[in-house]
Amino acid sequence: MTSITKPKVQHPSSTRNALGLTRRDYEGGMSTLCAGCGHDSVTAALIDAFWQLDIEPHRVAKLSGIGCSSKTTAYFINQAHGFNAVHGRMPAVATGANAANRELYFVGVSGDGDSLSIGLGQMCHAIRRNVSMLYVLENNGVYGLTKGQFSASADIGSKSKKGEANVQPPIDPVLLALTLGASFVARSFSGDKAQLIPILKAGLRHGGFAMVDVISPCVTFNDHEASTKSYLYTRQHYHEVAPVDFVPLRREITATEATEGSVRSVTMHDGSTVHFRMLAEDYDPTDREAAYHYVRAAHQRGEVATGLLYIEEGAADMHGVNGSIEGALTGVPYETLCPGNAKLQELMEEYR
Amino acid sequence: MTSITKPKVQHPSSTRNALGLTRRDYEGGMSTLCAGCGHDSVTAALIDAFWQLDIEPHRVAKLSGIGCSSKTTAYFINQAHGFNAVHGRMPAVATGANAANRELYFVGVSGDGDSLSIGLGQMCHAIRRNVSMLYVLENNGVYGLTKGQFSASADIGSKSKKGEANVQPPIDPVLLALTLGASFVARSFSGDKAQLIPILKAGLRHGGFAMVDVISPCVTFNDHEASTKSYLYTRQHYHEVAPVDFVPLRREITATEATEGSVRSVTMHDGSTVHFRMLAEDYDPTDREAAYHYVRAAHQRGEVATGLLYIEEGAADMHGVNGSIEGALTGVPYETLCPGNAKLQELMEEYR
Amino acid sequence: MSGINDFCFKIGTVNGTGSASANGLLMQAIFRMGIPVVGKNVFPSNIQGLPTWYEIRVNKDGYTARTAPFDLMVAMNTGTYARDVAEIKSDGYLLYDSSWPMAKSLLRDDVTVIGIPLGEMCNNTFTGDRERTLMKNIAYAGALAALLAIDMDVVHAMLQEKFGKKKHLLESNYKAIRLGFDYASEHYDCPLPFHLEKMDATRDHILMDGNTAAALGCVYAGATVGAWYPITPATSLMENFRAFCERYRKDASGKRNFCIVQAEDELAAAGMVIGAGWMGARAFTPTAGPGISLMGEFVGLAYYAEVPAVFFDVQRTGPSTGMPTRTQQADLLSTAYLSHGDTKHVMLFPANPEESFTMARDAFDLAERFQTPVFVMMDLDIGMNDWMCRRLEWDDSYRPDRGEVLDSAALQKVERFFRYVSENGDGVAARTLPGVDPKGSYFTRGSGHNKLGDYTEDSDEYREVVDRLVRKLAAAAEAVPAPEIINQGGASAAVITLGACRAAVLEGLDRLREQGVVLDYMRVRGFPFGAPVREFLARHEKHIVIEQNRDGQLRSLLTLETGIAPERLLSFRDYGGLPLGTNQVVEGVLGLLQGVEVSA
Amino acid sequence: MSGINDFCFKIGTVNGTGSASANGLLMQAIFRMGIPVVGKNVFPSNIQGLPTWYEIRVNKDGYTARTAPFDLMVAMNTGTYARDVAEIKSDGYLLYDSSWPMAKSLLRDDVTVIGIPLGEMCNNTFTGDRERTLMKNIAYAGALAALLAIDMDVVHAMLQEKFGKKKHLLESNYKAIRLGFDYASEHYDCPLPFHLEKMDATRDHILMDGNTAAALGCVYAGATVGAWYPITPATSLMENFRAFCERYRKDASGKRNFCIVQAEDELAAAGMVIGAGWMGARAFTPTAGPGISLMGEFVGLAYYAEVPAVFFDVQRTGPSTGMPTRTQQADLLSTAYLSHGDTKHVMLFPANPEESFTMARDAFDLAERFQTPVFVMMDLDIGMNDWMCRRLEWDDSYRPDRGEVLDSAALQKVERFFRYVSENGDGVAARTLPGVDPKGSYFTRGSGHNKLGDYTEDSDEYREVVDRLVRKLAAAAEAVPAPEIINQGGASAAVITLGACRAAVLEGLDRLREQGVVLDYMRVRGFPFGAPVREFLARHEKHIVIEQNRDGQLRSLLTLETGIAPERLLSFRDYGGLPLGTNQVVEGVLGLLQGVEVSA
Ligand SMILES: Cc1ncc(C[n+]2csc(CCOP(=O)(O)OP(=O)(O)O)c2C)c(N)n1
Ligand SMILES: Cc1ncc(C[n+]2csc(CCOP(=O)(O)OP(=O)(O)O)c2C)c(N)n1
Ligand code: SF4
Ligand code: SF4
Ligand SMILES: [Mg+2]
Ligand SMILES: [Mg+2]
Repeated sequence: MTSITKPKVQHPSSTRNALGLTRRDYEGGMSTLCAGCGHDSVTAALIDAFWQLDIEPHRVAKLSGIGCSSKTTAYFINQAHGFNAVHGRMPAVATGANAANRELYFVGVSGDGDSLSIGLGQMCHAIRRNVSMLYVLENNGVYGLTKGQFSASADIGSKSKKGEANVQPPIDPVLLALTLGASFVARSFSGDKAQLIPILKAGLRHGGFAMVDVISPCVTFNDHEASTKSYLYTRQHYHEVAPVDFVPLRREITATEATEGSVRSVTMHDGSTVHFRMLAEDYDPTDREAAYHYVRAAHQRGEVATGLLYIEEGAADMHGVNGSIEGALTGVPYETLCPGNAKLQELMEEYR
Repeated sequence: MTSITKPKVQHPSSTRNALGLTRRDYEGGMSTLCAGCGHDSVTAALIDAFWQLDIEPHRVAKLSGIGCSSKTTAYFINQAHGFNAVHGRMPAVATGANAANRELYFVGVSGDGDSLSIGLGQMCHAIRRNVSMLYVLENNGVYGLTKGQFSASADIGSKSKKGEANVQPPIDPVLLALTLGASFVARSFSGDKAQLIPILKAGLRHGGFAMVDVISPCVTFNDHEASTKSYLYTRQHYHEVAPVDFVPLRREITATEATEGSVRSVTMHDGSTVHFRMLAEDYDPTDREAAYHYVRAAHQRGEVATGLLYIEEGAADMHGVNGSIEGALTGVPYETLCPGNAKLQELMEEYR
Repeated sequence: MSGINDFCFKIGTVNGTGSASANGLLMQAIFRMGIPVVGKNVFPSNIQGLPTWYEIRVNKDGYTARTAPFDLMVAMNTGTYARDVAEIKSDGYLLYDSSWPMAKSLLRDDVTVIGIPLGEMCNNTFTGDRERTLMKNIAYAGALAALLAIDMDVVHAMLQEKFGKKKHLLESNYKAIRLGFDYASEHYDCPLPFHLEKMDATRDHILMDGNTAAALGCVYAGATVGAWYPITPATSLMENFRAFCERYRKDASGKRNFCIVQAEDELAAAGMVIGAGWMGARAFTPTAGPGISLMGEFVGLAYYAEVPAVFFDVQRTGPSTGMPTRTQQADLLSTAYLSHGDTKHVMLFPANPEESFTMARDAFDLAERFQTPVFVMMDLDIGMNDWMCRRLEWDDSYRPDRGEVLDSAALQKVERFFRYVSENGDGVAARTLPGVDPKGSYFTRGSGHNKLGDYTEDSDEYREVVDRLVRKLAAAAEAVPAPEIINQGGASAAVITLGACRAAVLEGLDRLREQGVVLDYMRVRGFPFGAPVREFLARHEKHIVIEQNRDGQLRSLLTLETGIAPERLLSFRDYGGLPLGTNQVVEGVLGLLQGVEVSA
Repeated sequence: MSGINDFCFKIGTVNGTGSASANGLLMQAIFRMGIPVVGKNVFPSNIQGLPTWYEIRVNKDGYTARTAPFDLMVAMNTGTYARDVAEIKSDGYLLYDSSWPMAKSLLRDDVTVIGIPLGEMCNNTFTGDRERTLMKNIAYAGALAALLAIDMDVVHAMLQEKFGKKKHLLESNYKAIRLGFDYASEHYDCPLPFHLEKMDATRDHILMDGNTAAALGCVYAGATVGAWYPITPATSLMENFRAFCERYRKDASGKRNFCIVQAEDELAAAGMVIGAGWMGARAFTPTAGPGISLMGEFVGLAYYAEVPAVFFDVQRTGPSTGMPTRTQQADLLSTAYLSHGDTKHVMLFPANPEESFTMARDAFDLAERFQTPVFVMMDLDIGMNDWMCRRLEWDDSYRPDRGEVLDSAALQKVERFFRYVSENGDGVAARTLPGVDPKGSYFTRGSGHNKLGDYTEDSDEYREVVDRLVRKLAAAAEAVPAPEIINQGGASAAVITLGACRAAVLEGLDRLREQGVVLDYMRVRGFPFGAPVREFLARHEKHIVIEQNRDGQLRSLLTLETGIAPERLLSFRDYGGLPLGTNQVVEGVLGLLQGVEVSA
């Protein structure tokens, strides 16, 4: 059957952002995921984030691999170009796309199978290159689309629907990213929009690779009692490190935002700011060591540390390292790119 | 030209191990590496380790990928089966070989290109599976065989022979292994046999994946002033955490060994022991957190922390997790493996 | 045409609503009534909420190919009403859920409409969304039982077997069946003109899919190491292997006589199989097209380093991700010469679950005898659909063909062991296994080597080894399963096919014969092609190659490997992703025979 | 036969000892004397200490193919004396280092031995191991200068250019050259019967390797994104691209108008190129066979999702790792149909550096025009050896063919944009670029899609798209570079070849003509094959396909794609890993023509 496209009933009431667009303008095709799938909530949060940041829909490039999670790039921002790559290889496609046109907003959506098994090498190297993109890892501990095999992020003891217990240590994308020198590392929960949206917004504005690990339960294959990636488990063991407020450049900070709890602010490369309200006292989101240690400690207490765990602005992204021109390479006219025949003839002298 | 095989002049004088074999019996084909290549020293250390442990040469399986480092499996233990796989994919071949016959000693030799670029995903997953093998990563910061491109372990600021400076953060296999839950993590230097040999011996006796990162300078492409993987640099910034003595089961510990400095002993799964003489006071090689932070701290001081950095005995290896029989699967007679036609006919009833 | 024990019907539902079990129930009931039956599951690449179909064909003569259009359509999915209705034969029947007013799109004056308020009845009878949805499926099964005269005792017996322990479930299922059965009986005159009557034609048969059969083949062939990465439609092959091993492969103390590794990707899975094969274990990996593409480099290594390895390619519709839940035979050409450099690989082409079982065994024997990768080329239709086939049999006198492997005793006899020296004509060089004997040690590499096993960059030494590989593959050509050939009195034209096309092609040839068109038949079962294939080609002027891909890949392989003049190979290709239908074959062949002289 | 400006000699040394620069010096000096010359570097897959050879052929008529045996052998490597001596023509000469007593293996009574105490002289003249080893090479160059009458002024001028700034080095080189020159002049009557005499035949030529030329082609074609993973023999292609970009692609502020990514492996490199191509950049990746095998899955994606991408396959000897520093044309068949499912890819076959330059440009034009992967099939001989070729020229009026790309203006004209709808006969569907216009947005996927760009699992919608791809590739067949054809009066037999074989085949045909064997000639330059190839095949009864692989892969492609009767394609294959030699061609052709009727 051909894909179902959703009737676009415009709510006259619906509020508009700075571009005069409503949230609806950031929606996509109708989801074909299971009712209640965590991934749909992440999609909704992404829609809010883009809408709130007043990003022009067609200036967004959506990329993904293969999996239920990877399908979701078709479910937001119809007016953006999308690319469903092959399984686990989205980071490479995103890297090449970003190399060609750095001016767009890049969002990559992946799953734990897509990113931590077949795609592990590519994800790690995209982190190392600090490719400027928001990388959303919709983490459910299983291979949803192939019906529930354990993924590399399944916790020890976590039971499959068939009742088998996982026996291998999980790969934690957050610890991995911190170890690999990622410049932006966060974790959240598909069920917590209030926390997730600001994190996604911060990630979109971050001038490098923004790793956002989102616990996103698979209601069909991994939402039962014994699963550590279930709604129940996550809610119970959920531990927020630092609630964050993302403040885009053009909005000045309102008193309220600034004064709640003890506030720590980080300025993004584009001048906008992120505020952290510290719950865990003396948590420093700019200290990689501390972040790493904190996450591990939480894990040992059986807790899932969430929030914007680490951020380092100003680290050179791939283009910074390459010393690229400011604009998109796709924007450079051919005449500028071709040295011309005169130069060629000079060069020929060197080959005699 | 066909490969050069070395004349086997037997030194009558040369001492013999418990099997009555001399060190010569553990040698291989003549090296075709550059004179002075660090990899040759690692090969020599491996020969000593196997010889000292009285391991039957033909009970060893040597595997490697592609690279100068990977060539070295041909340069030790002629009487062992060797397998030069394809670039970066040795961990998978070793995993399958070990699955089939767990009774052999497995040693994998790889390079930083082989392991941290093309092979990163496979190495990480071999660690996660805790495949029982000694994994020697001959780390020189460059792609030697393809003439000196930077590898993913090149430090920032490290200069290539052509003078270009590396600008990307390095991947440290030691930190990576610790993060991924490796059960044995060590680092050494090709120039320090005294430290390297006992570590290799401990790795061979370890009942799981033993990651040994060996700084092994490439004299041709990466041994100049500005390189952080050069002999000079390594010697100057060398910092040993915990010198180790490996004591095979059948030798009882001599007083001297046990009493030098403050000693900490760890018993290997086969009953033999490793002794650490603590230089860095209160360094605990069984504390993963501590090890991680120690290595990072050293790195920030511009030091290279070496020694047996972390060890955890008793963690189930791949077969433990699988619940395999004790012996080699290749040893099970076909008659045991085939259920026979009677069983098949019973089974057929279930498909009606 | 349609009549007693000879008709087909189709059920359209939404996936993830539990219709699968209802459809399985129907199919199995018919089978237990002793009537030949086959089911084709046409499902989406998705977990819940998209259209899915199940086609059941009943045929007293045992024809099991797919045949649209249908005598009866059960349209449970409003989203696909229109297209479902379009697939009904004229004078056929439509069953729909009349709980809600009937959609315009359903009206077709040459079709009899049977409305049954399934939803309404279930809502009144059951509580809770879940049960209501599930039971709606059982209810239409009940209605069909009445309309098609399915033996209710058989149905009840099956429900007993299935839910015996779970009292509550048993009751609801009984109820639901009854709801549909009674309503249909009361409101329509049952059974329909075409319906079922008990036979005794399935006694020696089973209902099984090819992935299950192949998994059994691996267990019986003595495979001990399985490496895989999940992918539709190959996943259930390894899942079945695991299940069978848990049952048959544990020793007294519960220890496992097997090791299954869920790899991080297909490259790794291939490497693991090669590592295990090098050690002397029988190892395999099941995958689909995308996996095969990823394994290219490793397959070249196994070919050149001569390591046994078995691959199952359960083919799906390509290229790229393509349609993962649709069938095709489109990996033939790229697999035959997979990997850079000069290579050629052994392929086996099972036609059904039965052959998936036997060819799994053959694959291991060939891989070890010729020390080379072997590909069992299945497809989604064979692998994931339940086929009616003869009970599987195992010859207990079978012993694995391990090829030439020198043990310590044998090594004592030779002065020195050289890995790549071959005495005999088939180009096979004896190997040794790691850990067995110091004298047997050698170095395995994908880089240039001479017959002694040493590294080389010498032209002559290099050529000597790769030339032997050519001889080896030529010998393998004569060792692969011989083609299935049916001679119908030396017709000057013949049909050539492979794999799952068999069912439709054989039925098609019978139909054509009735129309006076008599054609010989050959189904290739292995690659490279051996003498019997060449001889068959020599005997016929024209051949029609029937296969399921866009580019005529089997035809290409025949052209390349047998040297037959291309114009003697006509081509009929079906590549829409559905199992091949008999009508397609008949029309396709007639179309191509226009102008071709066919003497019988 | 051999004589003035017509001879060949070979130098055998140990790699990593600096002989490369000495050999380059010799070759360039001859070139600057205006004499046609070519050099072939036969080196090991290793960094230091293994045997390596350099072959130089001088030919006044401009024949540049390899021709063993040799008139003169410079045997500097004791390890390979025996085999080196064996390669000398009878009545040929041997130059060796007489510092040490001469090895028995050197004696051959039909060869004149020239002993020069190179080591001894250098040890006495220079200090330090390094300088002594290096200068030994320059010294034999000096000796050859005397023996072959190389113009010393030319040599001195070259040393000036090279070491002008480095006084010390300049002096030692002068000294070393003199050592060899003087010793030879004093002890042997120089020059030898065959030697050099100034000509004026290289004025319009250059010495360049194909990787350099291809890199230049990428710069001039406007490529901005390069992704790669190092691999012999492709590495220098990207290294040259970087060097040229550093020179020609920086803006005033020193910012780079290009982005080169050293990927983590070839899978990633392919993905990056596809990502960049999707964005509208001209992107490419250079690799060799193992890389191509790893890119299989991604290439299938680019084919089906219709994304432009350019791949350079600098072929080396396979299969698997094979012989990385030897040449072959053995990736043809596996690349033509790379990836699972039905696929076919455009390939270009440059014959030399000149065509590597122009075809790099063509590759980008074709990739963008047909929105599909394009493979430039080079090989180690073309890519890494210095060829004498005409100065490269660039037509400044050239503008990239970007194919059908709709910008905002164009989009305003259409009511709605659908990605995979094609109006025109060539099957190409207009595309849009991300970020340009909201109206142009579409979804790119490797999974089933219909012509609107929507996801589909519908047979007809699926077929509609893949059928168009067939038309598209058929159109591409007529757009690839036309074959090079030489008709010698409608001979009934012809030779067909490709790539680097050109040099040896053309020379071979001239030789054969002298012997009265007149054959037509066609060199295919692109795949799929277009009308001109078919017409040529139609004009000849028999064809001899000359190629460098074991299995006759070009012959296979011709059989598959043109439908020619296989028996009309005879096959000559050379696959030892060295550049094709003229003698091989002549003997090969004569052998095959036994019994074949050749009318002129
Ligand atoms: C090369 C390849 N191998 C295997 C598959 C089959 N496959 C599709 S999705 C998937 C795993 C998806 O898991 P995850 O990334 O966690 O996504 P989820 O469905 O859980 O959201 C697999 C194995 C494929 N499409 N391609
Ligand atoms: C698939 C593939 N890609 C690329 C290569 C080329 N290659 C051979 S070795 C090597 C890198 C070796 O680097 P490393 O592993 O660090 O070994 P070293 O030589 O430095 O010891 C590369 C890129 C290859 N052999 N195979
Ligand atoms: S299977 Fe799991 S991951 Fe996939 S859509 Fe359903 S709930 Fe979500
Ligand atoms: S190139 Fe470097 S790594 Fe390779 S052999 Fe030489 S010194 Fe060792
Ligand atoms: Mg998942
Ligand atoms: Mg290295």
